[in-house]
Amino acid sequence: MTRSTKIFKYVGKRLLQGVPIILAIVIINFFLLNLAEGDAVDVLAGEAGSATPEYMAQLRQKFGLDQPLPIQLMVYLKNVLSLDLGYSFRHDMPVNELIFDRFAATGLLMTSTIILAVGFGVLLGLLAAMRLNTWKDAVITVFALITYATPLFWVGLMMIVVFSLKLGWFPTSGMTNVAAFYEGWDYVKDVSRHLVLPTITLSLFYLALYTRMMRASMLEQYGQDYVVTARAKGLTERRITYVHVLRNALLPVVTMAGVQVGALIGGSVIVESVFAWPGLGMLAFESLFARDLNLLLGIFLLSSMLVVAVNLIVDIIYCFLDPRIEVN
Amino acid sequence: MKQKILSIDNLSILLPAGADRQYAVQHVDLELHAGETVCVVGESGSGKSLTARAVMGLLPAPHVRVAEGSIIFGAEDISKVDYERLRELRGSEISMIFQEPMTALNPVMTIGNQIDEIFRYHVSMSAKERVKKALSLLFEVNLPDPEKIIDAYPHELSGGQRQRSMIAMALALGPKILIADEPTTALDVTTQAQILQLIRDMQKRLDTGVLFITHDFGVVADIADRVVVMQEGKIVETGTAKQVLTKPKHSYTKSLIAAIPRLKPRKARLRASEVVLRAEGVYKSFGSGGSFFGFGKPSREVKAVQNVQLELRRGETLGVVGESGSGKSTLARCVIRLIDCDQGKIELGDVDITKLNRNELRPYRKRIQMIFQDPFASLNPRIRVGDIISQGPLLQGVERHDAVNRAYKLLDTVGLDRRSFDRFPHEFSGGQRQRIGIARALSLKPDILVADEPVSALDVSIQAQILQLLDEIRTQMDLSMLFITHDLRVAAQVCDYVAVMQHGKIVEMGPTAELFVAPKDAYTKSLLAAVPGKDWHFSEINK
Amino acid sequence: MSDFWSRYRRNYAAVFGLAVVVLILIMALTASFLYPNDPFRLIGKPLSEPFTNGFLLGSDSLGRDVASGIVHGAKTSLLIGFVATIVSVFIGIFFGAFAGYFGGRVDDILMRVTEIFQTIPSFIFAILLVAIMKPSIVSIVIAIAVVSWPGVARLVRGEFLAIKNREFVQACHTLGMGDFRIMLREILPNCLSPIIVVGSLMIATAILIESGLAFLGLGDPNIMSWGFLIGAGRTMLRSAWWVCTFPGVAILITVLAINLIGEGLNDALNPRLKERQ
Amino acid sequence: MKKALAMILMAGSYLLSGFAAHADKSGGTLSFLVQPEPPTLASYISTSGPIGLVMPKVYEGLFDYDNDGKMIPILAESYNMSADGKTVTFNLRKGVKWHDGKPFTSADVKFTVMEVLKKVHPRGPNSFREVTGIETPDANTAIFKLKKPAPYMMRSFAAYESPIVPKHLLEGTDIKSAPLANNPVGTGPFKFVEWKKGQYIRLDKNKDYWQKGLPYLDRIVGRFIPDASTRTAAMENGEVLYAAYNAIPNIDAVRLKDRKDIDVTTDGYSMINPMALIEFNTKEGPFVDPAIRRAISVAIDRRFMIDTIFFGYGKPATSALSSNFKATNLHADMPNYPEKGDKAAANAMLDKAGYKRDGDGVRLKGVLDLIPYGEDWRRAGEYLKQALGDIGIQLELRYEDVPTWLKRVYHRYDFQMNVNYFYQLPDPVLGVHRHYGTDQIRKGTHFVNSSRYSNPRLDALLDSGAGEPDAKKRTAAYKEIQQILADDMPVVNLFELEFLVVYNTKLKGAYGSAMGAYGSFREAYLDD
Repeated sequence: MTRSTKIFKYVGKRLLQGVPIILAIVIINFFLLNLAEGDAVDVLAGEAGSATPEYMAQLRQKFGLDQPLPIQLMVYLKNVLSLDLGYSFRHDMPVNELIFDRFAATGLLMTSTIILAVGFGVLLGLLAAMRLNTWKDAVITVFALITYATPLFWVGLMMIVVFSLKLGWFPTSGMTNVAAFYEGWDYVKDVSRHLVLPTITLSLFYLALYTRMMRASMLEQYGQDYVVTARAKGLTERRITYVHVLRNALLPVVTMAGVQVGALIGGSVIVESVFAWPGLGMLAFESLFARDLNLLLGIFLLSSMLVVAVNLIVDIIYCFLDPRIEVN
Repeated sequence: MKQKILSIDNLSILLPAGADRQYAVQHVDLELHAGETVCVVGESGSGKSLTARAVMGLLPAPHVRVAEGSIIFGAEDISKVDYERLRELRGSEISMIFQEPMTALNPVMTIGNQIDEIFRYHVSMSAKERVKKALSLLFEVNLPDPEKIIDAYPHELSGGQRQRSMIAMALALGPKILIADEPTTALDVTTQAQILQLIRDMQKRLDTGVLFITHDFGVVADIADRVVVMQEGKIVETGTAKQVLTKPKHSYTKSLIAAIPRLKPRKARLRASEVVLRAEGVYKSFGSGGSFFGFGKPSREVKAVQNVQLELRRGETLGVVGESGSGKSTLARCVIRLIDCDQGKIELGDVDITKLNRNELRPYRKRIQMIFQDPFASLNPRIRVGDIISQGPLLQGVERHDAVNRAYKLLDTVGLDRRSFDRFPHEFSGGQRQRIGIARALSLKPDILVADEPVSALDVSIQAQILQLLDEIRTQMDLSMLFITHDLRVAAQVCDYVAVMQHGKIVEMGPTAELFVAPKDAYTKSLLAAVPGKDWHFSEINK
Repeated sequence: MSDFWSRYRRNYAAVFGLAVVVLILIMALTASFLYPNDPFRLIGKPLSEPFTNGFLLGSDSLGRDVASGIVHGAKTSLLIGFVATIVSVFIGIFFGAFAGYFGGRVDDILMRVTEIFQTIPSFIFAILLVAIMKPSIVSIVIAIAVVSWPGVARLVRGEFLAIKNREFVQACHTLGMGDFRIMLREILPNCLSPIIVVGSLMIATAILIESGLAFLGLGDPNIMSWGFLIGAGRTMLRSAWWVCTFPGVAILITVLAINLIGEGLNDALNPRLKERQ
Repeated sequence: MKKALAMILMAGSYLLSGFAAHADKSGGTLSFLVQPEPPTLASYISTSGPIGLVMPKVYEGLFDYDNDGKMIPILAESYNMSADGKTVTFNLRKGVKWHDGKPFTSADVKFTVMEVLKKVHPRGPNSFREVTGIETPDANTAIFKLKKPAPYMMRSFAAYESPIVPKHLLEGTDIKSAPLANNPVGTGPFKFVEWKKGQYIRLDKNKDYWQKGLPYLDRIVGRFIPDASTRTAAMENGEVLYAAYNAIPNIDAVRLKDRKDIDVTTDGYSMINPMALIEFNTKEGPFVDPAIRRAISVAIDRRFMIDTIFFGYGKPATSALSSNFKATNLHADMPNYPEKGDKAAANAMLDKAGYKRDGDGVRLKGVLDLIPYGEDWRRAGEYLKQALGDIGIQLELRYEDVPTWLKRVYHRYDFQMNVNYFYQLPDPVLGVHRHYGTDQIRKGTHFVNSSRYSNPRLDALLDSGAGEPDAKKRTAAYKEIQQILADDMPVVNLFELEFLVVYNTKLKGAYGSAMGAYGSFREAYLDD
């Protein structure tokens, strides 16, 4: 079997393995949510001001909330199998539609965050490891520790105060300039400007993790025998660091990045809240308190799928980075 | 004598504060001439490796450094040249190969790239030329199919192939000096012989001076022109190979040579008729590769043990000899039921223990015990020695008081102080730990000991002591022993009967004396032929 | 032990971290002496700035002493961090030990369960749990534990996988030792070091999660904690910075200190890493 | 009646003359805060606050009300009420078109009131309960037939309360799930363009608006920003220009007020009359005895709560009714509502009622539920816990999420004491009666009589108060109502909330309506 067909089969197998996990997540959350008191109708009626029990019963019937739980679950799962995530009670529209937009926003924030966090984390970790026990190492280490330990929302709000209010460099919140409604290239620029602060805020935390990890990983790799060999071969320290050590040191960081994706989707709730970034985290948060079961399940489903997919991608990247790992 | 290329004068290497001694190496003088092989011999901790590294300027700075003395190469003192010059010398004028080629090679770079780097950083050649040169190098070190190997990653090669690649790398620019730091220790005996041959060949062709670090006098006998013996950082004896091997002057050298197991089979004792252990038609294979939710068949299968039969009689030592991967350890673990064999019978007396479940097995456990290879991994670092020894009897229902007494007696038996009882394993040396392991195995008063490479992790002098101890115990307690080893010399010394394994099968079995003198199987013959130092007749001092 | 301490002591930052945590612990334990009043008491002028009206760190919108809240809240926050960590470490050890030791089908099933919990976006799941169980200190601890254990399980599984094939474990088998005894007495003590290191960091993470939950309004309304102060002060961060900032700083310092301790433990318990360089 | 009509017309002409002067004010985008994001845009089904912020710009009512409570003709040009008050004739504006181009007619009004508001609107069934039918002799006349006179009905024609919706898009569909909910088509000054979930709702100028020259603004964008501090920052940064219903926390509003470009007003809430209060479970639990409830009312320092939690915005309650009903002579000050609280008196009341303190000074223990609508209510709960602790009532706070809380209070009645706030709306019949009437003990219905307080005398008074055309008698009835409620205290009113509007001074003309933020903004413009 060639490597590519192997990878193909591997991807298929992994995706297949993901299915029961995702189903389990959906089912667990389905029952958890049903353990919670009140349902979407209560919230809708509560918000509407007042509604009669008869009206609420009608709504429940319409949403299928009057059915026994196992039947509700079966109906939901049946729909999911046909790629239909059902209907959001609260938003009165199909979950698929509702999630699609938000997914793009989340994807954007996640991607930029990962790139920034991993990129700078690797860079800083590398620098710290190369300048071990110098002031640069100390500064980087302290920086990493502090950004890791500072509560996210505080960082976010301070970012807004400094970069939006005092310096006026970036908008405070949102994803687009709602006064302008830019199109084309301007739209891209507009979104990028809005993306900067949330990305920095969210990535600071992960940046710290990657920096510390990269530093430790570099140090560990510097102690390996092959580094001695490389020195014995008369290679320059540059070559040893950038070619030999770096690639090996990246491996655990890549693994970590994969593991973090799940946390990232959840962890973005706070950043989305602070920066009014229209992502899935905030939507999940709202739909939980609105008992919008279908929507929340849809988000869990989608983000779990995302995690499975990203983990898979990371593993495949890993395979290419590390020839020792065989795809199976 | 040819031109002198390296001269180490009065070299001392300082260890960091807090180490067990101040100097790793003290007042070492050493010379190396073109085309000559100098072996530096010593046990672990003798400072031989650091000496070699100092020549490359590869001491683990900043803690370990040259305190005084000089290392003159050509007209320069390597211990004083600047970094850039040192880098130029490394790989081009002085090269090095290491003990463990797997870790010494970068796991994520192809062999070709790792060879290519040397050219790129030392000479200017076009990419095409470099590839051509690399291919020819791989060819020169007798690697099959260089075109394939040049694109291979280290893990795709066998141990021997990796070491050949390392040699190709080291000799790429025809260095004046090759430093070989235990280059064959991690290899099987037949591969070792081949690698030694290769080093000799290349040396002859390139007229390289080889500084060969080893602990094995057999290897010394095979390869050395001159020998330097080190003990605790100091040179205790130098001389030509012949001198040192036949007429050692220093007592340490003498004791080292005396400790070397001879490839001279022991005299067979009278074979008892009682069979204490019988294996019949044992099969064991391992699956690897994932399977969906643990269902379905594993994707690959390794047949570790195939149709093995053997018989162990009361009071005898049956050796199982083979190279790594031959299945000898798997067989040992099947016999003691650490793993379940797929098929076949293992009879302890007249009971087939493969059929017993865990509870039924428990009473039989005490009849067969095991001694392990790695004295560091075989003792739980968190448990006191006394508990390690007494927990077996306790588990088997012996009263605590009796178990403790038994443990104290066993400490006496294996030659350890009774105060050891309350200590933790890390306070002991390798040899002492192996004694603790033996005491643990004996604590249940077994009939049979399975010893899995019990001495291969030990220095040669300790090795001799442990073999001695095992022999004594065997006689004292009338034990039968299944002795697993890769080292034919050890087998020759301790076994009454030997079985040779290859690819999971026993290819030949017979009394030691017969099998070593007149091997029938081709594989056995090749194994015997590869034993280092076999042609050398060591002086029989102290014997 | 003395060996451990001498290695730990070499890392000054870790010693500093330990000192800070000890200080915070002392502060938490002596809270009732330092500030005998219930931290919820409305004792002065609302929104006093730090160092005014007798408030060291200012007062909040109802006139409660922020300093008193921080001192009293330290107890809760540390307790949440500690208990949540203990719980998740226990769950993690349970899953990891069985999966790693028995392997095969057991491993498969336990690891699938672990994967499920790793795949769920953890913070949202924590929010869900707290919301369903109603915000209280118990539900917060449970939620944090439920989302944190998979990491421990994987770690423990890895350790068990590695150690179960060590020769000393095999020796125990040949002595006829039972599985549970081997797991508990022979293997577990040998993987405590990484668990302790990871656990120490989890305490820090748990404190951060608690503050995050509080920020989203999911704190226990009856118990003073740093998260409570943050929840109470978050909407006024722009006008009364001290209400939210000081508890934030308290969290920062604590998490930082615990991290330093974690690194110190790592160096001291897994010495091989540090010695290399 | 003629007089009223004339006045309306006068007001109209006044407005018209004003428009011409402002012709150069057109253009610009107004972005304002909508907090939280609305669930749907069906203002004919839900009176949810955020829907109210957006939809009156798209749907219109028959009338609007100015800050003095006078009616401004919108879709109705005028009305005529028969002498017995049982027939109300509305003359509808001609030439009005729905945003999809279809003409607006009396059929739409009939359909809206009879099929939509009376059936699916939360408050419509109450507002229009006396309406038995609507006759539509021609396209521009709608005649409401009433069973009894309903003076309060005339106060519920604003777009927020009673939006007129297009018959042609709803008829024949299930109104509750009609697609109109998310794609509204109205007659208002702004057209619905787009709703980016999680970001904004965009409304663009209706170029064919029936009032020529209006609206001024090209576009209105409602933005959703979940975090309060960020909302403040966006306001400071000029990214949003208008924030109502405390989208900007009071503490920040007080600070922002000092800025030149930002101002704060409490106008625009007179139709809402929000009242903060504590509901008690009068059937079971520790607060069954009215004496305790009275003591609690006496013990609370209302001024402190207003000053610390709402930064001075609010008025201490002095009876069950909002002081805004003084205008209609319905409000009367009552005992047991001390502004600053009187703990000694409260203690004495409890002593007298026989509630002894135990060793820890605790008379009784209870659980206080808090309305899960923001931090302010937590602070209120924390204050109450401390204050009532001083009179020996030990409270535990319970803060649950919205659905749990609604279930607990309005379905299971599994509560003892609950902090809440109610809109008393422009007339007690609309906003207050639901809290006390025996017929309002409606298990499963939200924001009604969850105390399960039932008093036949009160029921009779409420009934007469609702239908009483005579102002004096009505005043008397409500005085007795307030007296009974001050004695029994099924609900302890705390204070009248004063919601704030924080706005950028650039924005002008957004305050002509009593509906405030729930108004149409058709006259709003930006003065750069």
